Amino acid sequence: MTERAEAIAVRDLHKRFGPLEVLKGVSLTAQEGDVIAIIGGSGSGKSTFLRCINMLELPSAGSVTIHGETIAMKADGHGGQVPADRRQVQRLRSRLGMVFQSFNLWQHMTILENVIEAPVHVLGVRKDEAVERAETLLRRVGLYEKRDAYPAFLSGGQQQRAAIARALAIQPHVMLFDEPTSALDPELVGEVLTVIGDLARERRTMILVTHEMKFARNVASHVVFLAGGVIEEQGPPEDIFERPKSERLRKFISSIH
Amino acid sequence: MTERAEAIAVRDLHKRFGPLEVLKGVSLTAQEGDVIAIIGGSGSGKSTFLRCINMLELPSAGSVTIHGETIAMKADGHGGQVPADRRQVQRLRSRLGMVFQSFNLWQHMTILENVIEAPVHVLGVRKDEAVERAETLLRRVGLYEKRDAYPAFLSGGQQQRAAIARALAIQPHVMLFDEPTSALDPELVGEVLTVIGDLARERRTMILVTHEMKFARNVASHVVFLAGGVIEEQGPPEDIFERPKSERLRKFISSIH
Amino acid sequence: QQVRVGFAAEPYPPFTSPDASGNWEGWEVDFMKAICAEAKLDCVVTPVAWDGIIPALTSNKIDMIVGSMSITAERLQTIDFSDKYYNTPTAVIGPKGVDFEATPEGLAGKTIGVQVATVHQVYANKYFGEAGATVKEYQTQDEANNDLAAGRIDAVQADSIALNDFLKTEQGAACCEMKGNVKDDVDILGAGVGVGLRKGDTELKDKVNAAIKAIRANGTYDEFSKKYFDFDIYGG
Amino acid sequence: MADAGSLINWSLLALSPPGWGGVLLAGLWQSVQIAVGGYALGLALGTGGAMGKLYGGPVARDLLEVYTTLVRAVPELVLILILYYAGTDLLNQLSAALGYGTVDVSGLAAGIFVIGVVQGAYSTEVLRGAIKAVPAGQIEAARAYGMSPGQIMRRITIPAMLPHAIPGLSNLWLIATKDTALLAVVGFSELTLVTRQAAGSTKAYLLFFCAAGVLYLLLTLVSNVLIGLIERRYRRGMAEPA
Amino acid sequence: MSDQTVSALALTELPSKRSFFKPHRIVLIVLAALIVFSVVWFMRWDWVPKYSGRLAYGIGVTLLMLASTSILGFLLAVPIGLVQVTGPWPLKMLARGFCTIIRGTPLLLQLWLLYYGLGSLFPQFPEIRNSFLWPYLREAWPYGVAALTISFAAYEGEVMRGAFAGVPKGELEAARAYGMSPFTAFRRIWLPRAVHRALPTLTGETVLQLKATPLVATITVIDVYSVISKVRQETFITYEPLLLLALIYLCLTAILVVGFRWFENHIPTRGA
Ligand SMILES: Nc1ncnc2c1ncn2[C@@H]1O[C@H](COP(=O)(O)OP(=O)(O)OP(=O)(O)O)[C@@H](O)[C@H]1O
Ligand SMILES: Nc1ncnc2c1ncn2[C@@H]1O[C@H](COP(=O)(O)OP(=O)(O)OP(=O)(O)O)[C@@H](O)[C@H]1O
Ligand SMILES: [Mg+2]
Ligand SMILES: [Mg+2]
Repeated sequence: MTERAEAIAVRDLHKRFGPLEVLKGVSLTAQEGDVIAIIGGSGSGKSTFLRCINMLELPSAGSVTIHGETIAMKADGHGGQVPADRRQVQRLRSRLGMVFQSFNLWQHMTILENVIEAPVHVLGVRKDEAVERAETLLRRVGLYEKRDAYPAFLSGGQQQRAAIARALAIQPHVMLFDEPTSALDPELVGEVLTVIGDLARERRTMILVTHEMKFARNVASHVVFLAGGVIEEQGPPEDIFERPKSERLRKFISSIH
Repeated sequence: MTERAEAIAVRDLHKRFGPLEVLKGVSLTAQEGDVIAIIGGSGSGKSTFLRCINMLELPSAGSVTIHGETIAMKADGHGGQVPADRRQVQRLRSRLGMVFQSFNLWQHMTILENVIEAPVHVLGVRKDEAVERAETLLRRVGLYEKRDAYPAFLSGGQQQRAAIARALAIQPHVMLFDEPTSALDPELVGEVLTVIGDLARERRTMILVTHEMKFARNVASHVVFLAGGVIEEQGPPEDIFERPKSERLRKFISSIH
Repeated sequence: QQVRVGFAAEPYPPFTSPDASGNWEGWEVDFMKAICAEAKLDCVVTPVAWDGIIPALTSNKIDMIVGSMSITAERLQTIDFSDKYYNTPTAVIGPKGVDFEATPEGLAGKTIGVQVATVHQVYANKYFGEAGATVKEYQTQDEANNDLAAGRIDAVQADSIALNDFLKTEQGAACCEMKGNVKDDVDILGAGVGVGLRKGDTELKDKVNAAIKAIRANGTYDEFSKKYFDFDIYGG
Repeated sequence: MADAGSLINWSLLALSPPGWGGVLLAGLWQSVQIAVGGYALGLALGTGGAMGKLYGGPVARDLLEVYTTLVRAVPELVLILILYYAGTDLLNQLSAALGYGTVDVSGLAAGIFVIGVVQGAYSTEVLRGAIKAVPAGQIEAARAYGMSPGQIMRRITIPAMLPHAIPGLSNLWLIATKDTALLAVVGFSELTLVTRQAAGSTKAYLLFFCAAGVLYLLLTLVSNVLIGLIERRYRRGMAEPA
Repeated sequence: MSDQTVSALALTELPSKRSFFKPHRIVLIVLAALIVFSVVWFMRWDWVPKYSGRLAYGIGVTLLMLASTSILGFLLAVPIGLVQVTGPWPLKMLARGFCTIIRGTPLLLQLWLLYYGLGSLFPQFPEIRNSFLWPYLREAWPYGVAALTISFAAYEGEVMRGAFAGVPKGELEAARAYGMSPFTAFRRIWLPRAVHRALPTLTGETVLQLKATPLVATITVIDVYSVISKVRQETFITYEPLLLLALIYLCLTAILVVGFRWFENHIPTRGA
């Protein structure tokens, strides 16, 4: 693991919503090719952690380093911190491919337009080039035929696969997934997990929050259990799922089986 | 069975929607106290049959007799028939208590108002008398406390029980149920079936269309299997469910287990 | 120098009214053209709602009012006037076949129509309203006349020339007749009609006064007046 | 006078004098110009207003709240009078104070200004509602992919809110065309006023008011057709057909 | 017009009073107080007492116009909405045409058409002139009431059409299934249900109607707008009367909105 470059490093991340401290110092490093699954009870701050990585939530303290570049923060005068340079945040965000629980496809664009939007308008890729790459990606997730449809006319599973293609289109260093299947009807979950599983097998760097334990176990190289605002336990999936050390993790695992 | 009076007799009922002939001659007699369950595949015409009994759909041919009184029909000039006397239809309808799949409670009235509406405004019962009877009925279906609530604030199961009370309030000769539980969440089905089961045990005359085979088997005195627009098979529940004769019924029963 | 001349947007024949091609015509239009030519002013016609014409002048939307506006003490508190350029008596008309006089007693209990924001409105309210008549106020003179013809009101008070003009029309001749002039009250009815000007705009005022004097002297005034009237509208 | 033939003198509507048809059409043209101008100004104000109300500072928000509350609570006719006299007067004094001298506010400009300010408040509310109807996730996704705030507005928020805004904005356009009639009360030569002048001069009140009614109705119907086309285009991505 | 559009055109909710006081508001309030003070101090208000009686009368007329035309208009809107949903096609077309025409032309024009156009036609018929109606037809207010009623009916008729169409078919079917005659079903179920559905838009429509009332001043009805116009003409004061007028309408709107809110909160909610 040490040979590979560091894709993401989060150091001592704190996040407070008013009086509620959701994250109380979380550190995590992902080497290139790592697939990290974050598990934990509802409200344990998994989404918040993921959203802090690309500054959709501003961390109250701590730092985020993406591919060696640390996001510069400055004090905001109320005891928190804000990014010092908005452009840097925008640039680094475009290195991270985020896939949301509720897809969040842009409803006014066709699937193809959704996929080429960020490459063309954020990264400045030429349009024909972007279209070509987008079509390859859509073929990969099995949506080539639907490229000119609007999201509202697709099933949830199709929408989520389109969202994955959209995230891949910016050629991100790291893919972030926030419960990508929990808004789907049970019969549609499989098709999305298949796509994500394929990405994992290609050893694409990914951080994924998920409730699908079986899936996490199969694809993750590393599992992180979040509880009480800190990393209660982490390690390879076999250890976490078969030899949980902490009482809390043991309880959590038994509760979901 | 022959000692008891005839509650409903349907003779050779045909119903055609444009080119589609849904019912191709269905005859059925219910003595007083009979509980008849109608089963059959989706689209087999169960609802249509039930709706023809109280003329919510006009049968293309055939006659309906309620408590010895046959609904007079006349030719409509297009090869079909229409009721000869609207008042007769209205009078006979008020002898039939229909309970719909989607409850159809009147949303602008409280539960109590829903229940007394037809007695007061159709049968001309005095209001205080109607209220008294309504309260007894609501107590029976376990909704006395909710009598002043509006339907929108009740759960599906509560709404359906209120609809049953509303149907009972006109002291109908026959109760008609069209899939009374299929619009309910699974956990709410039980409470409604309990109420209907009680009515069956009191030997109230009922015709019910249902997909709950176990329930049909327990409460029905007679089961009718509708297929291809005709009664494919009928008989006591034990025969129908355990010794189905026709191939079609056998298939149907195996498909739902 | 451009001068925006405010006309009442409501037709007031025979003084100012738009014709079917959208141009303004009438005695007062000719008068305005004459003084503008005389004073070498570049005049632009700007129609304004009559009941807002004084605010339009004070708020700089127009520079002068040529709208048969009588010079009264009330108005002089707010705006300035040129010398008078015509003066005619005020009259009352009514339907044929109903006899009454243009006096407070004659109009008691009747409904009398006037145009809003005119001296006639003030006069009618003071003399006839007090004596028991109902005064109904119209946005335009035409509409008052029309309601008289339609029998909705019993009399109309206005400038005698405007009323005579109406009585000459087909509609007016059919329904109505002159009931006579009202008793004069200079305080209310004013001493003739002048060009309304912003207070302090003395330069324009001097030019207009000089122009009025000049066209009176050189015969222009009489010349265009002849087209409309067979008497001297300048008055005493 | 009572027989029908003489009641309707169609020649009064002829396009050239002595018919008044040309004048009516000129009035209609004025009305359309004011409506278009006022509507456009209203849209501009509304866009700014909606942005201010949603993303602005507390002071901007409060001031906009006052603006929209006042305009929505006071009759258009009264607003038009106030704006027509006070508004243009203030504008004049402002430009005088800034040393530009008095600007000559032409009638057309005044009309557009008056209708625009009223429409601005309405559009503010319509656009604000439409922007709020855009799911927050869509905007979040744009942020997550590194778009700048300006890009998000241009590429995501505005196109995504259009389907929600178009029905309201269409209604505002129809209202703008009808509100121009109120300018008749301040003496502006738009369709309603010239109709009144024509009616007064010819005494053919019924004929002219009906003729103007037909013109307004045509304007509405033509607008409806165009609106239908626009709606169809922008509702493409919406699940349920319009 | 959707409910949303109506509330963009008419005030339907007062700004919330919760957490009214915030630091920046203090500055704004001070500023507002300064403006109000200078308006009161430097502008002319001496005419107010003299006209207060007439103003009160004018407000009365305005409110009377509002109330009568809203109620009449609503009564008319019910059949207009109904026939568009269920009527035979000639009536359906008639109602639809009526709504299109009224909603497609300015109210001011309709008002003038009725008063000057139709009104000047009537006296040409001696039968009308001699009838008992003539004393009313002479007046201006019946035309104002008629025009405002028609306009309200057309706009609310659209609302009622949606409301009638939106009553779930099942509930009407249930009414039939229990033996109600078509008329009873209409009276007991369909109409009350539709009215309940239409109620939420009523605040907005009524405020819009209030905003339409001053137009009647242009046909010589003396409402509050007309009184203020008179003040302006008699005193030559340009702005002050208009400001007072705006304030009066602001208050009337606020009272309407609060009134409707109170009413909504005090009749039981019926859910969907
Ligand atoms: N914007 C916010 N403001 C205030 N509190 C918030 C906000 N977002 C999240 N929280 C709180 O932070 C805590 C953690 O939320 P988070 O969404 O990260 O949990 P999670 O682990 O993703 O849970 P789940 O599995 O349900 O998605 C919760 O208690 C939540 O209520
Ligand atoms: N109003 C109608 N017009 C045309 N066809 C109709 C109409 N109502 C029902 N049908 C058709 O008649 C057939 C029988 O319908 P029906 O609703 O009676 O079936 P069902 O046995 O109740 O089915 P399910 O179990 O799905 O409720 C179906 O093919 C249906 O499409
Ligand atoms: Mg989460
Ligand atoms: Mg069915």
